[in-house]
Amino acid sequence: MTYYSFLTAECLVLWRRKQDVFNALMFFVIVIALFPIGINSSPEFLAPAAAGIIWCAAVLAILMAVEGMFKEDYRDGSLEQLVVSGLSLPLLILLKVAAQWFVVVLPLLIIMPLLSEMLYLPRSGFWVLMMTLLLGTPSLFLIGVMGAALTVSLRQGAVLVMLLILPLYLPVIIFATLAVQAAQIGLPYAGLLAMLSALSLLFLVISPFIAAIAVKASVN
Amino acid sequence: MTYYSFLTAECLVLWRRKQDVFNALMFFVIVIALFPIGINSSPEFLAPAAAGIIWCAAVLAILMAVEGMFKEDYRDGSLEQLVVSGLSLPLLILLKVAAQWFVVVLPLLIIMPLLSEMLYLPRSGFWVLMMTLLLGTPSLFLIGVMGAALTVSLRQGAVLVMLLILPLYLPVIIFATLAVQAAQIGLPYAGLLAMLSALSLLFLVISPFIAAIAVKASVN
Amino acid sequence: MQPSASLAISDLWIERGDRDLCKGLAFTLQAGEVVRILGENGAGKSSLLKVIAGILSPLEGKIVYSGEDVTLDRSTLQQDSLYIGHSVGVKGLLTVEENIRCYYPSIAASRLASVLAALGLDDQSDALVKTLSAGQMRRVALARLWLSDKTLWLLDEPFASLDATGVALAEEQIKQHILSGGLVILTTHQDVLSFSYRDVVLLS
Amino acid sequence: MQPSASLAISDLWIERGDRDLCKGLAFTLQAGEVVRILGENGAGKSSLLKVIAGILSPLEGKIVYSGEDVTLDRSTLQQDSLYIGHSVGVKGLLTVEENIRCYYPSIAASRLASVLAALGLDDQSDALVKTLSAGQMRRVALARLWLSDKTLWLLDEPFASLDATGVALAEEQIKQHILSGGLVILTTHQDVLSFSYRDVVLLS
Amino acid sequence: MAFNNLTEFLAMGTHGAYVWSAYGFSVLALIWLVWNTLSTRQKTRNILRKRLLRNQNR
Amino acid sequence: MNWRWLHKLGSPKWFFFCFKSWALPLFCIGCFALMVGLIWGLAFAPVDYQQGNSFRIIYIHVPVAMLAQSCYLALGLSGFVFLVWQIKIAPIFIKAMAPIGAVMALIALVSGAIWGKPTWGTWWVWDARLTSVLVLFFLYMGVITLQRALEDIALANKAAALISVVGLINLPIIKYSVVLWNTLHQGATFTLTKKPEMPSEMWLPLLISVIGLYCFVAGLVLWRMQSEILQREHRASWVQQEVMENGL
Ligand code: HEM
Ligand SMILES: Nc1ncnc2c1ncn2[C@@H]1O[C@H](COP(=O)(O)OP(=O)(O)OP(=O)(O)O)[C@@H](O)[C@H]1O
Ligand SMILES: Nc1ncnc2c1ncn2[C@@H]1O[C@H](COP(=O)(O)OP(=O)(O)OP(=O)(O)O)[C@@H](O)[C@H]1O
Ligand SMILES: [Mg+2]
Ligand SMILES: [Mg+2]
Repeated sequence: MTYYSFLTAECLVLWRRKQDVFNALMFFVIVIALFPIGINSSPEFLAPAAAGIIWCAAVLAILMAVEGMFKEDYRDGSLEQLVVSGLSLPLLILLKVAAQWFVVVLPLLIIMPLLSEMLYLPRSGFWVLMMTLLLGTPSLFLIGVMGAALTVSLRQGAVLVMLLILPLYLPVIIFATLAVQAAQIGLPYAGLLAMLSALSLLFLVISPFIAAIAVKASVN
Repeated sequence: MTYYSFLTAECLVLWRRKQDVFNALMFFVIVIALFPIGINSSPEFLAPAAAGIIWCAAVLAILMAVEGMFKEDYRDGSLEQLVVSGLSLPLLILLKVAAQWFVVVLPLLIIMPLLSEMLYLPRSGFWVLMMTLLLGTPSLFLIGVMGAALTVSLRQGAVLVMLLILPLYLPVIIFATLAVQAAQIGLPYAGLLAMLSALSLLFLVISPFIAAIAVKASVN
Repeated sequence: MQPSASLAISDLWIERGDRDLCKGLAFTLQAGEVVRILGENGAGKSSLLKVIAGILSPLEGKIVYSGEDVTLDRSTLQQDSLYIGHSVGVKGLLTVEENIRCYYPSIAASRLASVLAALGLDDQSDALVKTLSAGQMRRVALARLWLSDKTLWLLDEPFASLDATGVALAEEQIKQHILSGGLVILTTHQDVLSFSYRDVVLLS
Repeated sequence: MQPSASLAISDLWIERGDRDLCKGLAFTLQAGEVVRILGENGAGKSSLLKVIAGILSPLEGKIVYSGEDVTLDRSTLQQDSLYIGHSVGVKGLLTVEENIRCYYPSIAASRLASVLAALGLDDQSDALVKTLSAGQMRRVALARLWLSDKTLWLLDEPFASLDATGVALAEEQIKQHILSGGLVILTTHQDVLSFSYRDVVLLS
Repeated sequence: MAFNNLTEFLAMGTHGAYVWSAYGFSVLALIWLVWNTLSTRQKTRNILRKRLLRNQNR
Repeated sequence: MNWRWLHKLGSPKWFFFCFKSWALPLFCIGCFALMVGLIWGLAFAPVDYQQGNSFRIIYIHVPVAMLAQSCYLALGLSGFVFLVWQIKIAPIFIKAMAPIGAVMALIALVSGAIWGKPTWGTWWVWDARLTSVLVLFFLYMGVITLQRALEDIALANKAAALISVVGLINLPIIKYSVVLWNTLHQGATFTLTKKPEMPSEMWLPLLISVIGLYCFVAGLVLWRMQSEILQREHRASWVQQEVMENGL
């Protein structure tokens, strides 16, 4: 096994599971639709809340996607094989996260213009929202992968993952929504975006290692 | 195997997983905390949105609980054994759903006063919210179990079914949140509650059978 | 346990994915007989057992159990049969004892203890099954052979991952069963069985 | 493939749950040798293989591979070994070919085809592995034996659910491997193996 | 003493319910913590003793 | 610098015997001081002229809130110590401390919420301080579940230490973000009441109960660590001797 063949196989599996990705997307759209439908559909209500709604829905969709990331690999023994492959486990995990990130976030970004229109997100906020998603979601994935790795060997671990990682998600969500809101009312938001990037970098450095340790603990 | 011993075993497994139930509860609370933090924490925003938020989180928690309901049984062959047990498969599934419902929804109802307080849900809406949860969540479980049964072995066609299941949740959510909002502003809500009950009854009748068919299709 | 039961299968045709299996298969089984299904990997042995157990439906063919045609509705056969497949149907999160009690709720404690002792699981009756070794897990599943009152046994590689003692135990149990008039259909890649049996060969 | 590799294990002590396994076990393995781990169900064979593969850590003991002490860090051993456990490590959602390509990305198509033909999987190379029979799935995992360039093979019941042809094929492959100076540790409950081997007995 | 009699003490002005429920919960939680600690301690010792005896017999 | 003393302190056996006799006295002193502080505060401290008698909740609320934060600090620090020096006692400390911290955070939340009703007219506001205590509680739960989830002790140690440290790094980030979030738009609708010019009859019982709670927690932690040490070192002969000789 090489890093490249691992990545190829990952992508293939993701492709075979495209319906899951599609479902995550549907879920995302439905959560977002819930607000105008269930609460209030007036622009005055939606416009200021739009970024927050989109981010909450994105967080949930990402959680669903990340949570089961290692489950199948654990069951069929592929995870064991990764551990004994002699390749760097953190790097393998990073590759896996990257693949997953592409598959989940890209479609999300693509339908974003639609959704932001539906929620009356002002133009001024749109590009900042896209930026926050680009810069912020990597940390969501990187944090999530730690939780997923810790719970592979546990049945019904999905919930546990979320318990473990949602507290760590809060700063990301807060910085992101603050940035969009700041942009909407014309305040500077560059600092907040920088904070988001810093968080992503921080977790880029530490989370593969933590996840690798967790995976090793789980496969025995 | 008898119906009773099956139920006992189910309950035992759930008991072994009590940590998971607790985690599900924590998850529920965290998701609810996500919204005020991510969107807006003022009472003016939260009070009217409270029912929607709580229902959204409940749907998620239930989705998590239901989604993997048969996974473990499928893997270890228990599901096959149910099929060949000579007992009525729909009834077995119903028992399983009922056990799961108790374990997930009861704790949820217990912490509801706390959460509704955190979201500034007015007193007038609280008991209606509880009613909607009691009457509405069974249909969520019953709908979910069909999806879970169909996707146990990830057979082809799962796409279509998942797409059917997710939208089926929407009416339940809408009726429930409408009922609470109606109660908050003093409108009659009995009709909406009746709708919820009707939905639950409808699915009580059909979903065990569909789920049984799906299970049979999946175990081969 | 039903006296003098019999199973007759004729003109079978099973379809799995896009493969045709067991085409034209026919055999009968009388009380006190063992049939070993023989075939290469992928010949359709497991599929055949699943069809008989009622987990799959055949495309064509007839399955007659004790004179009753059960091709379309296998439930009378299921009432009277015991199926153990590749995945053995024990739950990892229950203990050994709880797993057995799930299938036999009203079994007396002494009987259970003696079966567990026979299987060499007595000091692990309170261990969660997921912490057992592969062979021990198989033994838990096979405990049902000791306790069953069903006539027709459908066993898919019952000796897999058992050690020699375990195989001997299970074989002994099967012998007992056929002596008392039971019917057994099993698959195994093992050569030597210590009881008399008939082979049904599946071509692939 | 490393020439004249060797493995030496001494004073082992593995703890699983609250059970002590393999206490005081010691054995060595030279190039061209096969060790069969023998023991009852639950004796700790799988645990031993996992310890050697670096999936578990021993409580005590020393593992020396080709002169290097790898007890604390098994990574050099992992570079040079092939482990196939009870769960075989093939992905149900990938096809046979994709599964193999995952482990051996740069393998030539003709080589792959010949291996699949040898394993009798040639007409199913595009089938998703989850639709295969138990024995066929095992064969997919064993394809790694044909393609591997690793020295130390750790095989946990490699012949499980294989038919006679399959067993012969796998045995042939193991024979080849030890002829060219490989090391093999395997567990099996099968009696007759067609190559010469040494037994290491685990008491339980 | 800030209160004249027991009833007044229990009533805490108009805030009796708040004060006493806060204290009640806190004290219960602390007691649970102590109970949990001590019972774990006891259980550990019992388990260890049992394991020790079993291994000695072997 | 000589680190020998640290490793010596970090050896479970040494730690066990060194602090064996400390737990009970600390616990008793803690209980006593807590009782004195609470009863004094409840019955004898003068009434606050603004809040009335509801202010008496302060005597449980503030000590507990302080402990909730100190405990996490200790958790993170010992995680750090474990990662850097591989001190064996550190993960044991984390395992013993996390549930205590969680309970402290929970009590802080509940007593604060109850206090909020008469003073602010609501049980809960999404105020920066309150929210970060809520998050703190979740972080504790995370560490606890993590410790439980992993069965391999060596790796559970490392992972729990890492997560504690991650949490420690993250805690100021959370706090900062929450403050930023809450003050940018909404403005603090409610602020915690400024510390009043307390007479000493008011703050003395508070001080006593704070000190009492620290001792109380120290005693509990030592007990829990002792159980954990015995469990982990169960193969050592000193443990077997200890278990056979001293029943409890
Ligand atoms: C759930 C709600 C609450 C939470 C989570 C909470 C949390 C905290 C925290 C973390 C501290 C800091 C302790 C320290 O380190 O000094 C604190 C102190 C304090 N809290 Fe609360 N609190 C809550 C509600 C309240 C309420 C309703 C009041 C009264 C109106 C209150 C009054 C105080 C006072 C007077 C202090 C001491 C302030 C100081 O010494 O700086 N708290 N609380
Ligand atoms: N995950 C686990 N947790 C706790 N104990 C375990 C675990 N896995 C195995 N054990 C125990 O370790 C012992 C040895 O298990 P192992 O799987 O190594 O046996 P084995 O020799 O491979 O047996 P088999 O022939 O049945 O495969 C068993 O008694 C089992 O109870
Ligand atoms: N779920 C499935 N979907 C599609 N095809 C399947 C499925 N399961 C099995 N098959 C196909 O049916 C054939 C027979 O499978 P079966 O499991 O019955 O074989 P078997 O005789 O039991 O083999 P083994 O000795 O390996 O257990 C195989 O060729 C396999 O490809
Ligand atoms: Mg088969
Ligand atoms: Mg084994």
